[in-house]
Amino acid sequence: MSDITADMRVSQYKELLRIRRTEEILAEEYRKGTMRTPTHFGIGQEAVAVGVCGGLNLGDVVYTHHRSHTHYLAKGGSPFGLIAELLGREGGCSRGRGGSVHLVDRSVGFLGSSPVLGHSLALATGSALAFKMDNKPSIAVAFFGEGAFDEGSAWESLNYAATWKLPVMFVCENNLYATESPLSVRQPEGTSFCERANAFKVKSQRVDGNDVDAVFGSVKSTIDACRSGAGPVLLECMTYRWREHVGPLWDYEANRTFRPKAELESWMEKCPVKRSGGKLISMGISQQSDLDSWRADINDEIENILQNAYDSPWPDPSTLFENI
Amino acid sequence: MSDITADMRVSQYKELLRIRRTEEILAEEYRKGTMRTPTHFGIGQEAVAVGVCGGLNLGDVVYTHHRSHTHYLAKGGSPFGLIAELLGREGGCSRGRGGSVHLVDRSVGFLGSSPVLGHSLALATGSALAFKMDNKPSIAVAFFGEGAFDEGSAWESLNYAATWKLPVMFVCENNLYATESPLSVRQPEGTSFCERANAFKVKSQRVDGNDVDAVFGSVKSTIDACRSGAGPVLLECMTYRWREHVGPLWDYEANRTFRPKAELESWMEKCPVKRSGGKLISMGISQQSDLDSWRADINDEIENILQNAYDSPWPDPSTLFENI
Amino acid sequence: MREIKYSKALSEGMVEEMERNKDIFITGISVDYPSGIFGTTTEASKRFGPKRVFDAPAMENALMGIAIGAAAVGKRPIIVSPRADFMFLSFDMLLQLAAKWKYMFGGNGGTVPVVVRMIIGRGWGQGSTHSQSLQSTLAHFPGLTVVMPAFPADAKGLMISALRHNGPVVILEYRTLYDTLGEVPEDSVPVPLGKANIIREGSDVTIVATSFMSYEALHAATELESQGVSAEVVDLRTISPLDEETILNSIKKTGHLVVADTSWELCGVSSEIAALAAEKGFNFLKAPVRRIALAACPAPVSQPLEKAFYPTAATIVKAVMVMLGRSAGNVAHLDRIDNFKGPY
Amino acid sequence: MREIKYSKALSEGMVEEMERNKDIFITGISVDYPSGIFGTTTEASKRFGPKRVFDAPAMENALMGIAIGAAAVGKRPIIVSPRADFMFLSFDMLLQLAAKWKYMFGGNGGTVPVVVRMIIGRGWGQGSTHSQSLQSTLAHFPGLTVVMPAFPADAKGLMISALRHNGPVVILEYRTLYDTLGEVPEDSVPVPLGKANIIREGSDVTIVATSFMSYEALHAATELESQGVSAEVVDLRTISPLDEETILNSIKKTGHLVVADTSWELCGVSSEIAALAAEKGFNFLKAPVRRIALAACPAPVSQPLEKAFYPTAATIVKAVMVMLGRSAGNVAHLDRIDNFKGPY
Ligand SMILES: Cc1ncc(C[n+]2csc(CCOP(=O)(O)OP(=O)(O)O)c2C)c(N)n1
Ligand SMILES: Cc1ncc(C[n+]2csc(CCOP(=O)(O)OP(=O)(O)O)c2C)c(N)n1
Ligand SMILES: [Mg+2]
Ligand SMILES: [Mg+2]
Repeated sequence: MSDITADMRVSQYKELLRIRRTEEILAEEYRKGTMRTPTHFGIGQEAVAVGVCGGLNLGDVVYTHHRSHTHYLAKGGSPFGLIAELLGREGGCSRGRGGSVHLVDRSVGFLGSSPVLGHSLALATGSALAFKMDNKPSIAVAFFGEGAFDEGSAWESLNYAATWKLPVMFVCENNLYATESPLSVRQPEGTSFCERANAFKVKSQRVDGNDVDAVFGSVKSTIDACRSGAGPVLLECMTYRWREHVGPLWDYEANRTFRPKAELESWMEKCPVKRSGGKLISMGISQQSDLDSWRADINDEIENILQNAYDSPWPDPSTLFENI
Repeated sequence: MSDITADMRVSQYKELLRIRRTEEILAEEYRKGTMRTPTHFGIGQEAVAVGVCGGLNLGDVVYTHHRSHTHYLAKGGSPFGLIAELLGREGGCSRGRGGSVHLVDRSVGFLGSSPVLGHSLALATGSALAFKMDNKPSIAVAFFGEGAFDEGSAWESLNYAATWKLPVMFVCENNLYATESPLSVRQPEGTSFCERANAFKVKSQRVDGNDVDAVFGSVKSTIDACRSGAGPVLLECMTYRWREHVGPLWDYEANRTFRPKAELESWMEKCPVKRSGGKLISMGISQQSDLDSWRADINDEIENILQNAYDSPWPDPSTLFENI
Repeated sequence: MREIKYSKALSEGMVEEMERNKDIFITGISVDYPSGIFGTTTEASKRFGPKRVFDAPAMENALMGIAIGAAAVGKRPIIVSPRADFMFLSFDMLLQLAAKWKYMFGGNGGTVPVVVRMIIGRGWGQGSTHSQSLQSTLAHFPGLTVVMPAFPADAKGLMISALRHNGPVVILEYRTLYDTLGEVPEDSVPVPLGKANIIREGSDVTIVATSFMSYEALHAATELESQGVSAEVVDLRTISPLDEETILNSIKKTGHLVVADTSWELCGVSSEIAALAAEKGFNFLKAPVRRIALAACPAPVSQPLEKAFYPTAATIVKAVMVMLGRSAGNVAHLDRIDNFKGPY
Repeated sequence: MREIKYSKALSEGMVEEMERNKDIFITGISVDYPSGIFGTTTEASKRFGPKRVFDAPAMENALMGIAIGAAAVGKRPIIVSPRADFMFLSFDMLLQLAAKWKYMFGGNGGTVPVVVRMIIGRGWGQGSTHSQSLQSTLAHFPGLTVVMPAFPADAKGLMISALRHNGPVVILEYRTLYDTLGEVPEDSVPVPLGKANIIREGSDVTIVATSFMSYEALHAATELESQGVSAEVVDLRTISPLDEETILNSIKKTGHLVVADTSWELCGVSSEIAALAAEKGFNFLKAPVRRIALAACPAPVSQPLEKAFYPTAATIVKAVMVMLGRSAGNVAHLDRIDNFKGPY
């Protein structure tokens, strides 16, 4: 990990913080009812997006699932585009047609989110097939939750990618639950997704998904081979979702009991933003006052964008039939 | 294997021979064009059906795929019902509505064939779920080709069966090809289906699918545990199809070159019928003359049924709308 | 009669049949959550426990086959999908096995009485992949019974019939209906499959509607009455098999037909009813029929677009008035306040 | 003009476009076999090799998503399914991603120009799970273009248009058509998407037909002529978007409409065209319309049942004669000799 410079560490932290704060501000705003689109916050899981996207080139492409804001922002998607989209405005990244679960920003290689489990894996595999056919040095990345592994199509994609040795990275955010269903009702005891992937001849690594260094390191250690034809890779990133499955609430606000409070708290201790910031301080790269001032800047920036997004016009109903 | 009596050996051989001769006679008849239904012969693969069904109880149920005659007959399905079905007659097991790929004989626990890859695995898993819910001591068996493992639904079924520890046996007839596609264009190099199944927490065994003893032994060694709640089992039976994928022709008759002649010939040397008969002789249980006379009896019996099946009436068009 | 919610009516139908028939069980994503599919499975879950009401992984493809395999040996599974759209993944098993089972085995394979509940329709900006109404698609395939209860009594009664039917039945439930109230018998009274229901009598025009559009049609009929037009409203209830007789009798009476469906027009239910009129009710018709369906595009998320996308009572009123050669005037007051709340 | 087979015409369309556009590739089960999907992919395979024409495992679900993902970065995949029925497994990706892509990203996600070829229809006792015609199902969903070439010239021309179109296109090919002959331009002449074709002019009745039923309709028209009835035959060619104008103009001329489709009636194309007439052509109609479709049951295998199941030219002739208030007489001579050969 010695190849991470202090500057990189700082920008990773800022990125984590920016994404965290964007979602936190949106989660508050969501309570007002002005964002009429089912929204899945990735709060608590930011290190996966930042660690992975930090290892990608601009020519690399990303697909993701319903919990997509973190990946969109980390890949460089326009924050205004995201927020205006949640507000259903013409200025949204999908011009208000898509909502939270259908985001896109092609200018930065964020090729789309789709909320149907399994889609991101197949899409990324397809783009990787195209890259390979054209001898392009690009990689396609699929972000998804461990719930997608319940779907057969995920295994079809892995099998295909491995058969053709495609340059695709499957990045699983294993947050232990699909909606409110724990792994135990969905997989046999003792299941290891990495073991499964290995049996499908997809190289795999399990990493601490709340440690941006670890995720970034994992990407760095596998991406070159993947890019140059060694075949697909699975990164299983262990992480945890802080809020409810869809919507802004904390478990206690909605009287949710499907997971123990202590479990949530122990994962919140492993907050990826705090850990990254803590390292900056402990390594002597930054001081708490730096962190505080970045935070203030970021807050201002996002609040600003939010206000601008509200000012974006509504789509004109006469455009209903555009782009079919 | 010492628990196989001489009588059992004899009846296993007769069963292999009966199924072989039934299909061979049908394959000849098929050339006349009187069986207007896409038909997949299992000639060369009989030991799997006979070995597995020999280990089942009457209360156990079987589902299978398009290449289904061997399983239907081995489970005890009516030969007249099969032949009349191929001829499209009212006396067919599916009253002429189903054809070769939609066979059924509930009286013997043969609950159906379906020619869509993956179906048999899900169906058997579902029946096993029902058995478990009702504490019935029955097992459900899914026969399928290794091509079904290309389908995601197969992995969904394995995952589900293992999660709930269902009494289901997945019996894969790995005959190296799906239609004319070899394994190499469908799976990554070095793939082991048993390894995959293990990663899905399904216990697995790879067996010589052309050796009825081996298959039977495999079933015997796993079925009791499976029946009593230890969870699903995969038997990967290595075998080989002698004729074309669909239809009665030999490779040379259709100028097919997708597989080497030497490969076919080497598998024909491992003919499951011949091996079983040879053992009877070498073990001193039977003599060649016994084998010959059984063969003659079986031939007569099948020719007889064939003629009767031709006499079965055609379905009356006025019954078109029955049983929707 | 007492009034209960649509969600409670569905729950009662299931619970009462589950009491009668121990072979019924419920599975699907989240059926055992406290939220219990808009509260429809909570009581069953409480009463029958995890052996008969249990969660499933997101594996729509095999799960449908598993339900069919269970049904083939005597079970009556209820499969629930929180969004019908996910059931595209089940189409192979549903249409290739469940819909064909009885026929393709010539009756010798028995039947596979699976009940599939799918949630459809508008909600909280669901968007294109989370809102589709699949009745037209499913009804096209012989072998499936497809029902769309609009009112609590039908929700309970059709559920009971579905759970007693000897074959697969799909029940499509429109998301915004769960909280609606209506009179529902306390007893287990089945509503027959394949029978439409005249929910309002009238003489000038027939409005055939499905599911949520039946509410809009009633709403429209009230407005039309105030404008001097007597509308008969036929709630289709079952899409397949179609109750041709009830529809044709109504057209015979009114001579005018408007069809309002929750799916798209092209090869949709609205076209089907219009075609029926053109083929078997032609001589009754005094004017061209009118189809009212979703706008011919995927569902957008943004509110002003959603408003243009989904037809309402106002759409129906306008169509009727134009058909009768009159002007509809201002119908903006017909728009309901959309009080469906997210986050899902 | 030279005559070539339907299969050769499809092949030419693909090969010529593949020469023009190096981003086109073909994949799917068995596309690189010597048999080459009724010979339609053999030439492409020979000419462009395994880099652009390659086999795929049976993984219909993910494969469609893979094609879409390839299209999203500039490729134009052609996905071939040897039986449309298997594509139920692709419906999720096809209908949730391909059909919605352009719209749900507000145009900012570009387009995903995937061409999906599906083989449909009758053959050698295919039975219920191997013979279905999916046009009605697919056309219901906005965002997909659905075409059904019946004649070699359209096979080539629509293939060319599909491969130049900026969005997903499904091409449904009726199994028994591959060996039919017809005049086909040597040049790459696109046939426009969304345009029906009047393949025979007439004045007494309009027969709107799809795919193989267009042959039967022509056959019927010849017979009708000999009985003094002048039939106009409209080959629909594109199911979605529908060419309403051509159909309505023909109905305007003849006042009588028969629709003959290869899929089922309920929520099917035959209903769609009948509904169009009832809504927008009502004042032209002099008699009730008639829908001709598959019998309302799954496809049986046995020959006498198959014969009752599939409509033919004779069905059309009878429908027309009844519509015109005349007797059809004996039409048994219209039955073609079914010379399709197995084993598949
Ligand atoms: C095919 C399909 N089935 C069901 C759903 C409903 N659904 C939405 S999110 C979700 C849970 C997903 O869990 P996971 O993949 O682990 O992602 P997470 O929400 O935990 O980030 C489910 C089941 C879906 N979106 N798609
Ligand atoms: C879902 C699906 N896709 C494609 C097919 C077409 N198909 C019929 S048989 C076959 C090959 C099957 O190979 P395998 O499962 O190994 O069985 P085998 O024929 O070798 O016995 C294929 C691809 C099908 N039946 N179902
Ligand atoms: Mg998860
Ligand atoms: Mg095989």
